[in-house]
Amino acid sequence: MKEIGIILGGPQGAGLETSMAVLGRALARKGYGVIADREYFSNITGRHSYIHMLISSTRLPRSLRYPVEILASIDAETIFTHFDDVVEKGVVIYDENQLNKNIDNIPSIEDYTREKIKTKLAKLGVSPVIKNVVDYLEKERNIKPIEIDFTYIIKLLTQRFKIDPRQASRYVSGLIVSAVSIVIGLEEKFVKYGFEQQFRERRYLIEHNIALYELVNDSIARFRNIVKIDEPKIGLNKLMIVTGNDVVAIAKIVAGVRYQSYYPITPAADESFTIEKYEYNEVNGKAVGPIVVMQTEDEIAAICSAIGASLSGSRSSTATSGPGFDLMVEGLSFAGANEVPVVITYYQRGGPSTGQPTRGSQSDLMNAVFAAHGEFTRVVLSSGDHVEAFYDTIEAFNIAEKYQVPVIHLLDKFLANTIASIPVPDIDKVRIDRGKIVFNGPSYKRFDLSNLISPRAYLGSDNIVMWYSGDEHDEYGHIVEDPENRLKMYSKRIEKMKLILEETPLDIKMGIYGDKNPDYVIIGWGSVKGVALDTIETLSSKLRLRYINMKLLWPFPRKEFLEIVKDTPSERIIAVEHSYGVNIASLIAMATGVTVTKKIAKFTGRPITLNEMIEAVERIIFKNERHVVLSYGA
Amino acid sequence: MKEIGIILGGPQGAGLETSMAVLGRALARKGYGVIADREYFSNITGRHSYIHMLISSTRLPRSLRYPVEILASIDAETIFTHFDDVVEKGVVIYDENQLNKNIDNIPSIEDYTREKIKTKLAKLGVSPVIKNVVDYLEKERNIKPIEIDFTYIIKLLTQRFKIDPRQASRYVSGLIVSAVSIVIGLEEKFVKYGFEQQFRERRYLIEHNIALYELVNDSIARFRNIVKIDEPKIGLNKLMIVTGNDVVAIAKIVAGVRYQSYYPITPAADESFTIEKYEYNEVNGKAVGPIVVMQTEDEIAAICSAIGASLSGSRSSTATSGPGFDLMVEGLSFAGANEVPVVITYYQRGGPSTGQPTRGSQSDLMNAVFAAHGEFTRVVLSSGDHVEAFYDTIEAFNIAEKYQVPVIHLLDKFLANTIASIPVPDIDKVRIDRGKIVFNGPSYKRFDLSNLISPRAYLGSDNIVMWYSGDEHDEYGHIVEDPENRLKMYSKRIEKMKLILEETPLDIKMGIYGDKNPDYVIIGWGSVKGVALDTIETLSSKLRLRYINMKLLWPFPRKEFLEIVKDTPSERIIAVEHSYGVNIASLIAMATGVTVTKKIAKFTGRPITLNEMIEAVERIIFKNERHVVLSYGA
Amino acid sequence: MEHRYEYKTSLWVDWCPGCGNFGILTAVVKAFEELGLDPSKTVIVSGIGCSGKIAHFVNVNGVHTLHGRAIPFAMGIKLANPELTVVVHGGDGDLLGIGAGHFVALGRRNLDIVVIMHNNGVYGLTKGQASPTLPLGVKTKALAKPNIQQAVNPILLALASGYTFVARGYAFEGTHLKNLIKMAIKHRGAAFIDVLQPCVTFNDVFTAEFYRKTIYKLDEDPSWDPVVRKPEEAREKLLNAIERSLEWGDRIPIGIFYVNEYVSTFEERLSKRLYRYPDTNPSNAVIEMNGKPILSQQEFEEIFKDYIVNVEI
Amino acid sequence: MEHRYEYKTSLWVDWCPGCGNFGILTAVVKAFEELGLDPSKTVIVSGIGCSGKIAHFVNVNGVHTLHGRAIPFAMGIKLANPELTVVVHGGDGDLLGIGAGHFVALGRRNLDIVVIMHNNGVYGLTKGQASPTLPLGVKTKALAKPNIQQAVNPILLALASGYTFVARGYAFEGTHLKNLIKMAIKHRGAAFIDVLQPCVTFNDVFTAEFYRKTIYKLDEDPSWDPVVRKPEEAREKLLNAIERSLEWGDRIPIGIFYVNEYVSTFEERLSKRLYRYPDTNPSNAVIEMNGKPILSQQEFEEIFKDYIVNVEI
Ligand SMILES: Cc1ncc(C[n+]2csc(CCOP(=O)(O)OP(=O)(O)O)c2C)c(N)n1
Ligand SMILES: Cc1ncc(C[n+]2csc(CCOP(=O)(O)OP(=O)(O)O)c2C)c(N)n1
Ligand code: SF4
Ligand code: SF4
Ligand SMILES: [Mg+2]
Ligand SMILES: [Mg+2]
Repeated sequence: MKEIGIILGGPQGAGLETSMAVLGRALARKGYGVIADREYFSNITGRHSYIHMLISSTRLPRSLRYPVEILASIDAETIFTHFDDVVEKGVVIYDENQLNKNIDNIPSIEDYTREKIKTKLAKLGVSPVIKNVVDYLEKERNIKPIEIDFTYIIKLLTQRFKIDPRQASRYVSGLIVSAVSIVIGLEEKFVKYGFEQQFRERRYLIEHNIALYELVNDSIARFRNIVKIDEPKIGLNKLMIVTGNDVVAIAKIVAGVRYQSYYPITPAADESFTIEKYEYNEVNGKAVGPIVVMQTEDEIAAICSAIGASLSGSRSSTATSGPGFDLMVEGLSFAGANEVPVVITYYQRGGPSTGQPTRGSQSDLMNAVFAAHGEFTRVVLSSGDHVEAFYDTIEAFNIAEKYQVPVIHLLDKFLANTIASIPVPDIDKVRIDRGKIVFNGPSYKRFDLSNLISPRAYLGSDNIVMWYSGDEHDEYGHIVEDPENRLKMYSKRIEKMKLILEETPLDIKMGIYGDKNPDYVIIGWGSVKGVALDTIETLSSKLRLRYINMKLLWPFPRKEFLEIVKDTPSERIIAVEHSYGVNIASLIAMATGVTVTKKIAKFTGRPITLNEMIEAVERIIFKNERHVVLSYGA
Repeated sequence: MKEIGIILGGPQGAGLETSMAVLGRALARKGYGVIADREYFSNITGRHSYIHMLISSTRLPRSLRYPVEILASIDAETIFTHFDDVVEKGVVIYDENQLNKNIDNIPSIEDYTREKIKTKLAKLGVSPVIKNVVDYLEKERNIKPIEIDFTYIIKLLTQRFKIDPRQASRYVSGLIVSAVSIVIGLEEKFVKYGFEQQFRERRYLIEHNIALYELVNDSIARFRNIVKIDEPKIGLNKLMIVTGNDVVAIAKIVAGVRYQSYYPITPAADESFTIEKYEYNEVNGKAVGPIVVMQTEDEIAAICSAIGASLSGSRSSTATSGPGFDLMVEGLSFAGANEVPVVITYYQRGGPSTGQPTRGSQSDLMNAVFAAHGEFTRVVLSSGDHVEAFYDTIEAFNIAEKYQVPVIHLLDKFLANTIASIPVPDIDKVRIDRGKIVFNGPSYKRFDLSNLISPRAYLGSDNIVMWYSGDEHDEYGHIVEDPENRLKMYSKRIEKMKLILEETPLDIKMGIYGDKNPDYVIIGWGSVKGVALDTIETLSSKLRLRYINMKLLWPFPRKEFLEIVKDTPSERIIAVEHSYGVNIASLIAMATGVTVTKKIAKFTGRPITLNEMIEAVERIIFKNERHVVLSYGA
Repeated sequence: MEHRYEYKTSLWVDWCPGCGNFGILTAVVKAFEELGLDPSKTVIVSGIGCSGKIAHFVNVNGVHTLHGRAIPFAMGIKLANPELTVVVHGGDGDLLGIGAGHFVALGRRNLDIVVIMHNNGVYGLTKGQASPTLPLGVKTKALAKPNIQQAVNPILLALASGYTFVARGYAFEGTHLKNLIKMAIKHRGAAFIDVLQPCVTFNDVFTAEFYRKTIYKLDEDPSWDPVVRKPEEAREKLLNAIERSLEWGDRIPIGIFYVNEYVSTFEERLSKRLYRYPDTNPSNAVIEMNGKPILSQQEFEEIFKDYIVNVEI
Repeated sequence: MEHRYEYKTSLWVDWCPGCGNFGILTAVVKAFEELGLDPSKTVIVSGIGCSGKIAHFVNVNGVHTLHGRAIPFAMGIKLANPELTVVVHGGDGDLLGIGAGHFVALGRRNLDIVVIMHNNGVYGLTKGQASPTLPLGVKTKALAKPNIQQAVNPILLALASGYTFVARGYAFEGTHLKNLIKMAIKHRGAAFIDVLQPCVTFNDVFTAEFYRKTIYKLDEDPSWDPVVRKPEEAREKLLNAIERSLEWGDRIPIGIFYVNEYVSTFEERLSKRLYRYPDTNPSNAVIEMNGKPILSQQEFEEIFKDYIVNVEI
């Protein structure tokens, strides 16, 4: 097959993340494109988690879709949860020891979900026991059951290597990787490569897992190539395999971040850990770093210390998600008032409040753009995929320093936790712009009014003394309440927005894809990009569609936006977002006067998949629906 | 005269607030209408502060205007700052001991302001010494100088009553009240009444101040009635004299607030002190209270404890301004996620950051409407004046409890610190609606999905146990991540907005004033109301104008708004706001698609006065300007 | 005969097998049971973290709040209805990291609530970062590098902040912990229990094995009397408690460090100035009659007479 | 010859006449002068309050931040440029009310900055509400009712939090205070000075007259030695300091309570794990060359090789 969709499922803590990483690297090694979303509960051990993956032999995939060809399950819950997601002629891989498991005896399933599944099975006339479900799949759906005796295989392994039986569970992830590889026909050497990369620091695990692969192979050799993936023809000889968190961390290092603060929060914290991993590096005798990565006592301290570090002259940033951003709002307004370049990487997750801490959303657009009292310039930039996230991260710092403003880089959990194969970034394309910096003498005015951008000096610059104040201030930074000074200083800070809009190149403002004379224009931002592009491509035979990937969300690039949609009546514009309100439409209305009335929304915390997106677009275009709410996915 | 404008100025700490209160009560006692704005620095002692007042014999005034008839100054800085604000034939009252004061010898003037004034005086050919300025006013502007020997008069007083000379300064406020009263012809008995009310608890001060009045009278008797105010003909036999803070506090007590939390912040804290003053009252054997007024350790604790109190069944609220609200945002999103009725009284002041802590603004509209991650229903309600603030405060609690949502009552510093004479509120018009409350048995579901509004029980209700969680939850309040439950619960919370829009009466949504077939429609909200109404009235002879006072800012009453402006082309709509962006226009664009392109903005921290507003409207209508930025006032 | 309640909900407890939180849950349930607390008059207020989920597992009212903010939520709940028994559960990150300001403030108020801290040395739910109680230089398995911040001493901080009942328990000393919880609930004033809680998934340093070797019970020493029995003793007992609080490492004391019932509770202070409080309180005070305020026009004018001017005509 | 700086700005100081802040300002200026601090290498980071304005009155870099947040701002400034002398000024409300969490966290880090607290018992700039250091039951003239919260003991809290230099000064003991400030600046690690500061406008209880009668200097007692002279002494000296910190009322000690230079500073801990830090640090590390990143394509791929897969063709 050209492309294969897979779900790997099991309890949280069983090592699915490892499976994802191993499989991703193994596939990339052979030259496949891979994308994989990770779904998990806000829980450390035991709740149902799964990887939803797409492998392509012809391209670097950018969206996921249902149904999948392979459902590989570690536990019974996975089968109950996903049995309906497998395509006809697909396969289901499972542990034969689970066959008698009744859904009522699985405590980790939420009551709500259990009832839902039971109702569904009852309607199909299937009793909620694994063997019946598997039977049903085989008979009614033509899905091949691949039964493995997990217990037996792992026992063989632990015996062979004298592994402490309490460690047995850590091999499940390798077992599932092996099974999938066999089924899709990925050769052993690639799987081995995956294990080697993953367990670089614990070599014995490589050996064990390779042995495990062989045991699995012995057990299910007859299913080799049963859902075979075609030979790869992508033609890249190097791939990067990264999560969104990783790619942003790497980009920050390239950008020259030297102070990163954080308070642990899903799905942002991993970014900081990756930076910390590279806090100091040397290559060709060149020092990259040191980077101070600081775990603060809360998000207030995270933003305030990042601002402080910026004042000292460091490229400085922090990373958080909704609840943490809420706590940073007062600090943000300080940065605005004091023209401090600082980058806040904001990974949206399901809100409000603690919400769905490990699920995705794009429901914080308005918060990013409007939270904080008083008016001032901030920049809100979003990225549509891993590649964009790389370059945008660097651009965020450039904009922050060039215009001396806080920049919010608005990402989300989907990107953060999705692993993707991307081309290696082109460092030659990267520019570093630190803005106007001065080192001149004693009569320095930090907030010189003669220009919208006052030359910046750092705290500690020789022979310079300066003041900052959250209070309204004069050119020196001293508190002044005079109304005329207020008028000038307040206006200066806000009017930078015009400058930013004038000087920012179009490709930072938005990406434009698809047909130049479209019947319909789809508008989205952030994580919607991949699925939107696949949708317009898939539908291109019957519809001329264009996708606008909005990147500069604030200040909103009104002029360019109007230019692009000028020939498209507003009833032919469709906005799509992972939210209830599809709030980009509101922002567009506010900034441009264009009223978008067609909307596609999804707010279950799960990503929009290609199948539903295609259907939604068709419903809007052919069935005249205005508002389609999606909800596919467990 | 029918109306008289007055400025009373002097250093912070000299007692001008007392002067304002005494004069206000004295004038009301005789039946005049009064309004007075208080302008002061973020400083405890020494910086320039002033009261800008309007007295009317024919109505309860609702806006201020320049120039004024009387400038009464305690110090030289007042003269330098306001000499230009006095109308021809007006008077300037000053202390003769200040005559030789040069502006360069007044350290409390900010450098920026000093230079500005010096330039202005230099252009007029006046050297920056008080006596020259007074001379200039008399000769070139026909303004009557009224010279008083403050030192001498107070010496007489302290001698007569054997007052400790260190206490002398506290009599300056009475001196200035006396002088103004004499000049406008307010009889002694009314002034006496003012002193009596003010110093109820320190009777000796009444005696001293009456004696002081007589001493001042002896000194300037020849100026009695020199700017005489006409006899009052308003016809109300009772007036309330209140600041905005007071009127909201009183309304909260009437509404039944029983828990009010706060962290001290200008200009919100005084509201809490007034509530505290009335924390327990008994009348006709009826208990009003007790009210727990809690000074918390920060604003986070303020909002969280207010939510807690609400869960226990108390009508509960907190009051703050921008910096404090920023810190409440995470708590707000918890209230949204858990459908908690709580009222946040949000007094806007100059931002961003600490900004202008004692100055006014309306620049936090977008923050109030959009801050917080995730989507949920909140209500944002604003009030145009003291009377509205009273009824809206009560309505805020009703809406909060009826729909189980957080309500933000968006006010500002202008209202908070302005003292106004208003009719006594009509308690018969007040309704208390606590919403759906249940006390039923054990299988209680706090978040019952069968209706948009789930019946509420309080923590502590007999035989009921319930759960709340900031995580997405099921009907019982237990964490659930199931996507289908998510879809229902998330939608339920947001869809209350429709209900609110359907059920809220028009007069809570907006006030509509002026001509029914207007040439132009002016749109504003909050503190713009008074000056807008006076503007349309003043211009009514030449222009048919209508003013829409937007009250329900969120959810935005789209339908009614569109209905009202349906015959007005958008070029004939003018929005006005104390901000840079005139952000109500953005909200309107977003919610209704109507693009307002004419704007009047003021963001110096000082209120829009009638003279500038009239000029601005005329410039827009007759000179085709689109954007007028106002800046009058020191 | 007394009504018996079921103090556990039927929800699946999704902590890692072996987690110390199970011990705490059992002790809480047992303590509530033995005290015969009425579930509808009892509230668990918890923060965010593995620990915070406990609110869902106990069958009394549960308010699972925001990270770090359980104390202020609890404060509002308790002040509005002083009749309720309010127990706060939070992680060490929750109470002493992001929530440290509230932790200190509660001590100053001596409000009658109980704070139970699940002290596992890590940020559990976010996967094992160092929490404020992890000592300097310790490297647990989830940490890439040894901890760079010193530990805060929870007992010392509680004593310094003014808590009037300060104790330490251990998650797997069930009866001992249950008794501490009962005493803390019965105590009038702000009570704090630092519960040592093994996190089997992320903290491989402060394990059950470690604690088995190091903990000892304060009350095994018959001369240890942490209770202030007359006001003059307060200073000395506080100093004793502080001295003991410094013990850590080889020997870790559990039990009661300090109890002082001579400090007025916040409710008492309030009731001195707020007439009728706590009997009449925000949760039960009448505020309306038939949809109207309780005040008539005339009563309104009477109460707020200071703001009303009768025009002299 | 040494260059002499002017350490006061020309701005009008807008505190109330007689305010203790004037004494603090004078002592700070004098201390900076005597230490010959380079204004461009010195930063005052202040919170919001009357106290916070001091940043504008001293002619060194001034960062007048947010209410309660001076410490985290200072932390970022110092970590990014460890060469700077960083002095935090905050009110008692600022540091121990809204900012208490940061106050505790700084102790855990022992970062080399100085925190000077203007302790006036009130929220000055918001007009005299009770601050966290005002004792229970005290009614200052600005309060309608006696204070309902207990005071937090700043010295005890600092000691409990891990500050390694803890002292108290008095605003109008100029030379004494100046010397404390100098020592605190020279101290390696987190230093805290609680400065008793009369607020003439709102606090009529803790007045200059009150302090004149009650304060005494710790170093008048020759046996008082607050300095940890070998690591083993730390516990005992800490306990001594804690005991002294409980003194308040008739006799209020000023001077040094505790000094311990044996605790590693945060900068030292960082430099152990961050190669080249603090010499190369966030403020001076080279991050670009001619508008390009310092990494070439090849170097980039070398560093991040773990993320790069060479397709086996
Ligand atoms: C404002 C905010 N910041 C960060 C988080 C992410 N978060 C969830 S749990 C947790 C820490 C949990 O540690 P602890 O309080 O010690 O509880 P434990 O899980 O160890 O019981 C954090 C930081 C959050 N929910 N809210
Ligand atoms: C977030 C926030 N909340 C409240 C305020 C209002 N505020 C300004 S100064 C101040 C308190 C000042 O007290 P303190 O810190 O003791 O300083 P002092 O004025 O006494 O020197 C407060 C609460 C603020 N600026 N920001
Ligand atoms: S992560 Fe640790 S604290 Fe959390 S449930 Fe697992 S063992 Fe318990
Ligand atoms: S209010 Fe108090 S602290 Fe503030 S300046 Fe005046 S005297 Fe000083
Ligand atoms: Mg923990
Ligand atoms: Mg103070």
